[in-house]
Amino acid sequence: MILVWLILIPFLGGLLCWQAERWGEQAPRWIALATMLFVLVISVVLWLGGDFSLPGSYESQWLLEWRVPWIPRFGIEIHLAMDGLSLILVALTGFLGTLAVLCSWHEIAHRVGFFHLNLLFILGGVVGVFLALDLFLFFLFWEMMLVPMYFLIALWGHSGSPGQTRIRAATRFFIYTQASGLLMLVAILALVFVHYSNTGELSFSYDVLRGTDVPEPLAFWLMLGFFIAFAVKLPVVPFHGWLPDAHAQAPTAGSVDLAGILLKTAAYGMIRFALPLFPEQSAAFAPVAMTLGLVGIIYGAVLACGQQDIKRLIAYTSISHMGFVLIALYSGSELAIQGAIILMVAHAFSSAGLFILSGQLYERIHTRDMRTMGGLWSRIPVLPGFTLCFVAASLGMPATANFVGEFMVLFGTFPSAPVVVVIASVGLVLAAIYSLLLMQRVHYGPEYRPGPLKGPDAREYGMMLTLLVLTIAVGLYPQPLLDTTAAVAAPVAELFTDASDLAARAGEVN
Amino acid sequence: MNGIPMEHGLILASILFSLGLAGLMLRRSMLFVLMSLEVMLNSAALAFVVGATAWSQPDGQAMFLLVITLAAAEASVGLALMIQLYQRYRSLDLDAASRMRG
Amino acid sequence: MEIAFYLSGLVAVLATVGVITGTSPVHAVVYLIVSLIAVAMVFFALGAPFAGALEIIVYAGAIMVLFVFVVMMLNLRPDAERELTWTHPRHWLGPSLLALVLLGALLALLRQGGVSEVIDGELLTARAVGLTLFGPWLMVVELAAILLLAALVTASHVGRRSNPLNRKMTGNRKRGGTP
Amino acid sequence: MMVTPVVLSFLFPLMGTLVLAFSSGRLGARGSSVIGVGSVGLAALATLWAVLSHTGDREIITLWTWISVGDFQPTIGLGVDGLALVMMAVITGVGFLIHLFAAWYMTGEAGITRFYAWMNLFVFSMMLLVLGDNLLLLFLGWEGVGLCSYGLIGYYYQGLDNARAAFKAFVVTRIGDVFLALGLFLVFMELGTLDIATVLTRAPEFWAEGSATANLAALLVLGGALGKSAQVPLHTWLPDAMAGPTPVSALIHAATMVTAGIYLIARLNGLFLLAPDVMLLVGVIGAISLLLAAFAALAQTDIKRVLAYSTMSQIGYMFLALGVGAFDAAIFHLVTHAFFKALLFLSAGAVIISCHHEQDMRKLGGLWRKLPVAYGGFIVGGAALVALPLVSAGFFSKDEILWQAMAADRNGLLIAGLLGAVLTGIYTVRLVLGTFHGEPGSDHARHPEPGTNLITHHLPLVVLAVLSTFIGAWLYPGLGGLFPDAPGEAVEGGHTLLQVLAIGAVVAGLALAGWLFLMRRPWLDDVASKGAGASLWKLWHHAWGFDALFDRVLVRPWQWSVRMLRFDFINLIMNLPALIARGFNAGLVRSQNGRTRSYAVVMVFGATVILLALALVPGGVA
Repeated sequence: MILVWLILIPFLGGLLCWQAERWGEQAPRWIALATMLFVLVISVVLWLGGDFSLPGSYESQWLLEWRVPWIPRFGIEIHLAMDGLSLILVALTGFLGTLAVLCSWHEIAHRVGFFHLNLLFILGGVVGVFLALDLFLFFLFWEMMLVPMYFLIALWGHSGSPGQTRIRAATRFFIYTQASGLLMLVAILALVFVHYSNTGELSFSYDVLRGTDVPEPLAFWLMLGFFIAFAVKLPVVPFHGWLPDAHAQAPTAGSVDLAGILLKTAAYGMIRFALPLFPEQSAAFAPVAMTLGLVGIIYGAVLACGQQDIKRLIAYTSISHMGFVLIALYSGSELAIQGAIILMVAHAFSSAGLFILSGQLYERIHTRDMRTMGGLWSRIPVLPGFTLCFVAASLGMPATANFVGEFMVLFGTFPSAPVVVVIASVGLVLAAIYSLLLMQRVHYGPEYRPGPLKGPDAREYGMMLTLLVLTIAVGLYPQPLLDTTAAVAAPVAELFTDASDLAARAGEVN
Repeated sequence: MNGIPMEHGLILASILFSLGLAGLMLRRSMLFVLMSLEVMLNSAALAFVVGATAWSQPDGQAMFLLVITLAAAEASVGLALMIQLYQRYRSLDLDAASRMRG
Repeated sequence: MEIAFYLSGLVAVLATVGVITGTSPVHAVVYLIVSLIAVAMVFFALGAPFAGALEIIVYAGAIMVLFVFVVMMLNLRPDAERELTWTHPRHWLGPSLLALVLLGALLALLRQGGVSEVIDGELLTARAVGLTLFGPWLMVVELAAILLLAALVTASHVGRRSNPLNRKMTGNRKRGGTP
Repeated sequence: MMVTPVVLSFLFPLMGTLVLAFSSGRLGARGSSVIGVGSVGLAALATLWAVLSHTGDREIITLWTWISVGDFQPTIGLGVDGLALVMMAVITGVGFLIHLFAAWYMTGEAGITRFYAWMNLFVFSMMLLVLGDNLLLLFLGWEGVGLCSYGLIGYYYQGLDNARAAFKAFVVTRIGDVFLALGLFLVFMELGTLDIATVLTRAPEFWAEGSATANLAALLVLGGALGKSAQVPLHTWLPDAMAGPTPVSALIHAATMVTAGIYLIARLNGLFLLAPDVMLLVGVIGAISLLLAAFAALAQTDIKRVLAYSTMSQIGYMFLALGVGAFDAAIFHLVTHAFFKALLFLSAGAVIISCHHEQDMRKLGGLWRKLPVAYGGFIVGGAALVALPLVSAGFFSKDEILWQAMAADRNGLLIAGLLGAVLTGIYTVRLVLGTFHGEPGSDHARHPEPGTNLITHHLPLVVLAVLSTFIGAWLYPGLGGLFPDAPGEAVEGGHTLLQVLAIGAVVAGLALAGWLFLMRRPWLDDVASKGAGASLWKLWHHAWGFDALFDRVLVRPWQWSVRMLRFDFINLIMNLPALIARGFNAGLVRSQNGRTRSYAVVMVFGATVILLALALVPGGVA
């Protein structure tokens, strides 16, 4: 029952904030903060309470499960389930949601209630995505995330250059994800109908659909449908066009959410749906996916160096980081998948940090153009120090979570794809280049405009400190995270091993 | 002569129909368009009656009666519209009233 | 009886051609009346006196009179010059070809179809028609009545001389609802 | 976590950094320098305690398992053995003296807290690097050191070229780090572990000597070492790294960071013994860097750049020693080099501060009477650098290296070493004469303000001077036991012949330099200013043009591609559907021309087509 509450709380909180606007501007903020903290507390309590033994043990692999028939005619049921991976990601959503509310405390002035409604609806949708197990329900939450994000960018964003208005960016974001969502819907329906034709039983449930044997050519296309839907959100290079625009024009809270959690829903989707539903095809598709990941790393890095807008630069770095995740997911090694999960969490922290910092910079110097920044180290007291730490994290400095994630990915993928790892390590050098470029252009160098600026207040300092402490903590002692997701990564890795020997056996047979 | 084969009747109806259709497309003045419309309706009615008498079924003629009522209703509305067209554009040329452009 | 059928058929076709190619509206209307009467003759030739009578009374009598009224009311001068400019083949070639193709298609369909009955002139009495009309077809007759009512309302409203829409449109020029 | 001296030794600098970093301005200049120097001092004491309580065999202290997934179990473990303790002694000992001197050097500078925070973080990372018994933990220290060198080189961040030098240093060393990372991946894949001890035991079992994987692994580790120790291919960052304050150059670019590469190869000697031709490559690279740097040092005008190239050359010697298998000799030279090069850098720092940040030799001169302590430091340091026989520490360690090279009958390397010794003599004499003798080149040099503070100025220089003499060499405990026996043991005779040769080279170098710079100075100047001489001088001045080469081959194409790709062309592909839609729209709009008759025609056309279809399709009507 807690799972339902986990999803309902953000939605109810959102409505409450919306109405609370009548009692003054501060009320929605406090309610939103309370809601997100509540979600965070619940997930942490669940985490401490739950034990994450391997699925081999007696009870099923889900820590918590809640199943109620919803549309019996089509076999659709509200089937929510939580295991190690979804628990961590829900906790991450709660945490980043709290951060998003905190960092937009002064930034959002007009229509505060409606802003928090949208924000909490996004978070509710995301929690739904992480918990939904019924394919139809998953798709419902997948689409539900988009609309409030569209409003967030369109109404509260700040327009970039005249050509690139925020409405255009929001629309581009919406069309990209909506079109790819459609592809996934087609794939889901096709899967269901194939299952129906095989067994005569109409059902959308995850476990049942995992068992359907789909005729070979069709299965590849279905897998592709799922992959493209998640590739657009991840973002993988050819489909990445929306991310920089969305980030450049989104308000800070929007960017934190977007980078922190929405990208992770795609990776989660791949681990939960794309790989297990079509193991053989995914194994066959792995080389292509890995090349896309590599292109993502290199291309993202090269473009990141060329950017003038600080948020666009950070957006492109996210593309580069997510390239690593893509490689890990398709490498089929348990170590790499665990690394990918850690990298997802680490990237959430470091990119959220960088976005919050760029938001704070925007509040002080009212621009995101790096050409008009420089020598801020002496002008702002503490912020540059934090920026340096998060820049170190984003370039994968050891003792930060990014390093643990990236190196576990590379260690895990090396045996199965050494050439991929060699090229990906070139990405490490490029990561150093764009991260230090960010630091160089913003904080070092001659002062563009003199005059001291005010330092961070308690709220900002607290946010930055917690993020930094978490990054270092996961960097030095990631074991708690690893234990919780061990039960998830092992079966996904085996998918590829038995898929490959399945393919091998199939190869001998015919 | 042992009666009129049915095809001839229907052929006559078809000829009248296509003539009406041609008129509909050719003429620019709304009056002529309405009139060719009447001719087409009439040819349809003719086909009904030919069918009725060929199979000696009274339904055909009943249908004929309905066709006529339809023709009457349509003619009256058409003419009313024509009057409005005339008042609006001072001429009956249909192309004048082309404000619904894409 | 066959001669009457073929003769009146021919007259009907010629009259219709006259309607289409006529330049002055009055001539066209008269041609149309002739064509309708010719068709009535065909009905009589086929042995459907009730249909023929109806055709003359309702079709030729009522509808065509309506046309004549409107033509007279709008006292349309034959816009000859516009029709003349319009004789350039480019205008009428396309649609007439299309009509011919349609005719060809209809005829081809007829030839395929298994219509082989022959009309040998026995009459179809009005009584039988009346019985069917008020028998199984009662509902249809009611509907036809409603249709006529609707047409009546529309025609009276749209055709009204001092149309409120119109007054607003021409309000600034001069009061009064002359057409 | 057991509070053993070893753990304390690297916790103190960490505490120092945290206190300084989070003080953010509350600590004044004095407060932060006290904490900065104090923490490294305590670390030095803890190391001393650790050295005294060391029982000889390798002791592992595991703090906690860092990551454990399947068989990937790297731990945060500290391996304490002779080598680690020697390195720790050098880092904390020399480090402490440098921190002390920095207190004097940095008086009046803004942001001392930030300086000491970075310096302490550097010492902490270096200690982790040296103590790490797990390759991943070593890598953690390895990258931490890179980050600190970035922070410290870019200390004067206002100047754009300082920041650019820091950026260059980090990126070039990062390239080396990537090679090391690939080495790690290979080692883990092949041997299944990252723990150094188990790697050294399993390597011979799994890999045959000279096998492809052994060579590849050794090569990758060498790549990492080259990056950090600034050897030939990845050395361009060291001269530019002089943009940082001089104590930084002393600590990072003389004593500790650049020696990390040597420590790594010495630690993984088992790996290199399995790949003999990679070992030879190490020697050859050492020789090449040795000569290249020596020639480059001849044509430098900035004191610190001369010392930078001299560092590169001395590290070339150490690589040469590693190449011939004399790991103990390499570490010995590493230790003595740390002492005398730190002394040289700090003396140079004293000169620079006294002459108001004047670093150009041509503008200095005639200072030997006014800055006696600095002059003394230069003389003793120079002697050790040149390896003045019997007196200086350099003689013992360099002679050992040359002897090992001769014993392993690598004559090519031996000749390079001897030539290097001659060149070292020449550029050292040029440096000392140019800086201290002759006429003062500028008014800064005419009336310098010598450092007077006894503790922070004189003490470090004097202590280092003492260490640079034979006492330093005597202090070094032989680490023979830890390493496989060097080639020297097997050969008896020939040592004295080698010593004669070495001394001859040194004396020849000094004599030649003295004759050139004292007697024939005008002749030398005009040769170096005309035709062939000038171009040679320019070539050496730019260190054989490596920088320009890398700039044209790597940096410029990269910048060009960044400019080209700024306009995200892959994104255009995704605009295709939009363009297609717009095309259709333009086409269809024309069909809506508003004329009813054309609509009628279209309708009839549709009807006819359907009718034709019905008519022509056989049996359509039936």
